[in-house]
Parts: sequence; C-alpha cells; structure tokens
Amino acid sequence: MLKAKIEAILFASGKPVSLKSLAKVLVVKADELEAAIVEIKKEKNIDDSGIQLIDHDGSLQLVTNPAFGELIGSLVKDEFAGELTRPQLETLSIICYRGPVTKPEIEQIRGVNCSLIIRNLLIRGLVEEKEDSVRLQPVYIATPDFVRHLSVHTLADLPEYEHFHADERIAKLIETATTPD
Amino acid sequence: MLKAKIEAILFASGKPVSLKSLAKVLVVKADELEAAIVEIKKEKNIDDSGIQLIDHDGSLQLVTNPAFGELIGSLVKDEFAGELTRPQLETLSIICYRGPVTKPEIEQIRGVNCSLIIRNLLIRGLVEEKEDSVRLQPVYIATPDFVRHLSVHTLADLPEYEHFHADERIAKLIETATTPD
Amino acid sequence: MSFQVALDQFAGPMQLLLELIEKEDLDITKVSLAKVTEDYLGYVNTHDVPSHELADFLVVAARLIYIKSRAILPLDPEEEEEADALAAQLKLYRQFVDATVHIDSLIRSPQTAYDRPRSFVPSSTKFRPPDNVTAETLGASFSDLVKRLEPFFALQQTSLQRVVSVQERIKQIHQVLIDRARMTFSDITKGSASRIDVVVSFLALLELMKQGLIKAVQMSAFEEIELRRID
Repeated sequence: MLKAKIEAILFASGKPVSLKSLAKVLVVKADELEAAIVEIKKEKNIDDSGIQLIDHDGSLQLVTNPAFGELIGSLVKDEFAGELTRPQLETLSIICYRGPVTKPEIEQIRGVNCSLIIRNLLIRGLVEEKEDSVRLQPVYIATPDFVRHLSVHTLADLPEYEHFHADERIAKLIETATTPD
Repeated sequence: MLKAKIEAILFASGKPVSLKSLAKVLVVKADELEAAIVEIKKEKNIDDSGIQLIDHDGSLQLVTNPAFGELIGSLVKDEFAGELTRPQLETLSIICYRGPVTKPEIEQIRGVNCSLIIRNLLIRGLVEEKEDSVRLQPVYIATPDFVRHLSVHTLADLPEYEHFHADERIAKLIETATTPD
Repeated sequence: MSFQVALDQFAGPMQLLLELIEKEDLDITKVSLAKVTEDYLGYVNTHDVPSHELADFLVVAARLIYIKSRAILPLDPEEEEEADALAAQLKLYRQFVDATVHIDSLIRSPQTAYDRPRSFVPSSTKFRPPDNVTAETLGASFSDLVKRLEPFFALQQTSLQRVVSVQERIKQIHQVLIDRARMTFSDITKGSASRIDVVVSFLALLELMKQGLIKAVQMSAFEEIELRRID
C-alpha cells in the first residue's frame, strides 16, 4: 500500500516532493520509503510505461516517458523552450555535472566571470541556488524542470557522469588552478 | 506501447480527454483503443494503485485513488494555507510596492524564476492578474481583500511606500526585463 | 519544441584559446600558449567582443603576453607556475567541452519528459490570508530585498562604464601621435581607470606596431617605453 500512497501523492502534487516530506506525511522510516521507491522505479522506469519517476536533489517527481516527447509536445505547451547562448549552455553543463557547485568553481572552469549568466539561468528557472552549510556560500544545481527536460531519471544517468562529477583530478584542478584575478 | 502512450497523454493533459480525440492523436481505430483502455483499467483500477482511470461521458481521466483522498487533502491544505515562506513574502512585497508589475519584472528584481510562487499567491487570493494595455501582458496587483487584511486604507500607507515605489535603481532593473540580453 | 543553441559566438576566452591551439594541432602546454598568443590578440583586436565580456578576454590576453615574454627568458620557478596554471585551467576547460556536447545533444533531442498540470489546485480562488504578514513584515521584506540588491546595482554601474575597446584606443593613440610625434607609454595609461584599461592600451600599441605606424623603444627592462611615430 505504501507504494500506491507514494504514487498518489506524487501524482496529485504534480511537482517534485522531497523524501523528507513524504516520510513525514506517510509516517514511515527512511529505509521503508527507500525500498518502496526502488520498487516504483523498477515498475515505471521502463520503455513500456507512460509515466516515469525522476529522482533529483532528494525529491521525486512523476513525469511522462521522454520517448513520447514529440507526441506530448504536440498536445501541451512547453514553457521551457527557447534559445540558449553558448556561454549559458557551458555554464549549465558545468552545473549539471558538478552541481552543487559554487560560482568561483564555475568561473575557474570557464575562465570568465559568470554572475550575469547564472542570474539569467536562475530567472529562466533552469538552475537554482541553495545555501551550502559546509562551503558557507551559495551553490548551484539544476532545477527539476531542467532535469525533466534532459530526459534522464536522475542526473547520475547523464553520459560520463561519474567521470565529470567525481573525478578527483578535476576536483584538484578546480582547487589549485590559480584564479585569473 | 499504445497503453503507455494513452497513459502519458492523460497524465500530461491533467483533464478529461475524449476517446475521439485520443483516437485521432494516436491514429488508431476505436476498437484498438477500447482494448488498450480495458487493459489500463485492469491494471490501475485496483486498491493497490495510487493512480486510477475514470471513464465518464466518453472521456477518460487519470485521478488519484479515492481511498487516499484524506491523505491528499491534508497536503493541499498545507500548501495554500498558513504562513508564507520567505520567497513568497518577498514576491508579495514586490507586488505591493511595485505593482502593477509583470512576471518578467518581478523575476528581474528577485533574480529567480517566480512562476510557482505567483501561482500560489493567486490561488490564495492575495494578488490578482490584470491585462495591461501598454505592456501587453498580465500585470499583478494586491487584491482588495489583502489590502484590507493589512489594515491600511491604501497600499500607499505601507512603510516607506513613496521611497520604495519610486526607487530609480529598481526601475532601471525592471527596464532590462523588456530587453532580454 | 526544445532549446536552440546559438553556435555562432564564442563561449569565452578559454574556448577561443582552445580553438586556436587545436587549429595548430598543438598539445595544451605553456609553449603552445606562447605560440598562439599573437592569434589570440589578433582575434580580440579584430572582433567585436561584447563589452561585458571584453574584460575577461583581456585578463587572459595579459596572462598570455606575460607567458610569451617569459618564454624567451629563463624562468624562475614562481613564474613557471603562472604558465602552468593557465595550461592546467585550459585542460580543465577542455574536459568540460565534452560535458557541454552531452548536454547540448540531450536538449536538442526530441525526447522530453513532461510534468503534470497541478491537479489539486482549488478550483475557486478563495481568500486565504497568511498569519505572518502585516504591513510591517511586508516593508521589512522589501527593505531586505533592496539591501540584497545593492551589490548588483554596483555591478550594473560598472558594466555600464563601457571598457574602451582596443579599436577605439588605437584611433586615440594614433591621433595623439599625429599631433605629437613622440610620447611615452605612461602618457597613455595615465588616465586609465583600471588594469583592464592598461591592457587595452598595450594591445592597441602592439597592433599599431604591427601595422608599422609606430615604433616602441625601451632602453632597458622596466624603463619607460617611448613611442615614436614612423613618418
């Protein structure tokens, strides 16, 4: 029944729901919740399901199967279409692969000041800002809407994700490369 | 695959869809469609499914399992009642001090996408939407109900209204909303 | 239906550097950086880099000129580091070009997941006032917002003070030399508002020398650079 309840809540909200609030509303322990979610993913994240589950930033959301993108796109309006500039695309890619990532880290990779580009991505709802309790400065991650647009079930499904996200050498380069004042 | 496509269409449209238009969009015959729908009902219209399919007056719609009505109801109440979050309060203050103001203008000031927040404020009856003949897009203002709730005769009685309402730097920032970079 | 990416522009100085190095079939090393310095300066000189990005291009230009100037002299370890740092940064950037390709192809693909319109939105808008909002909290919230925007207002102000472009500066210096026949580098940079401005002047000088319009003479290192008109 837990599985059905989770499904009902996600369906009714139509937006990402955090694992935390799910656990609270359903009065279940984290591991029970986890197990049910694994089951739901197994059932839904297959070619033959019209509805699938996205898992991003500690939140879950039900979406349509990306394979039917063209079919659905012809029926409903997509608010997120539009033009991206090269600098925006570059910044967005860094945030998807390295997020949560700070502004200085992004600037280290791109070699340019990124304040205005990040602001623009924030306004367009493609990335969002979070406070990071360890780094004590804002960090940036992709929004659920953008993850949905990428048609992956979670960012870890991006091509070569492990390589870019966790690579120690990249981490070190970001840290040690001198900032162009 | 037909089953999955029907499911995806019903999910994304969020309202009843007639059998006629389904058959047209999917380019299938009525009896094929019927057969697929019978299958979907068998799968979904059981106690252990969070989402169910209802069939009314020649139209189909996905809904939550009515058994979870109370659970869902408690979530709804939370979202549209109670205290405002800090981002909601900030957006509301912009609409009160700078209204009538468009969504892109609010987003320029806050530096983040505000679609969901504005929607929430609208549903709670705190702000309303008007057509603006000059800007040719909807503008937002506080509702009379909300102004009364604030115990002021007019918004101009808000603290530092003159100062904030006329702030030149904000006016300049707003200007950039009409000229995308 | 999906995003479009405008391809006809540079994403930034790193992309430009990378393309120059790859065009020459070079590895990313400090030697290569020194080699492509002229091409890089040439690009910045002849293209209309947007004013808000020009500063970033010029910072990299300054680093390249520095590396190039040191390439002919024995380096002390500290200076070696500066050259290595730029090479390392470029290698890092190179890696993320692949990440960008992945994201680009995903957003171009017709595959897209759609979410569901909010279903439990109450059908009628009913007035549901919040408990925590008064005229005072609204005022405080707006006032906090204005405070938070202060740095942004300052940033806007500076980007409005458009950096004098290299082309404009070339014209200025050339004009002055038509009138005066000779002058010093500090005459030109005296009025500079920032270091970027000095770099712009320096780039303009290099260009004027290349065009054979002026001659620069420096008696010894760190001495004043004297500029003469070639008649």
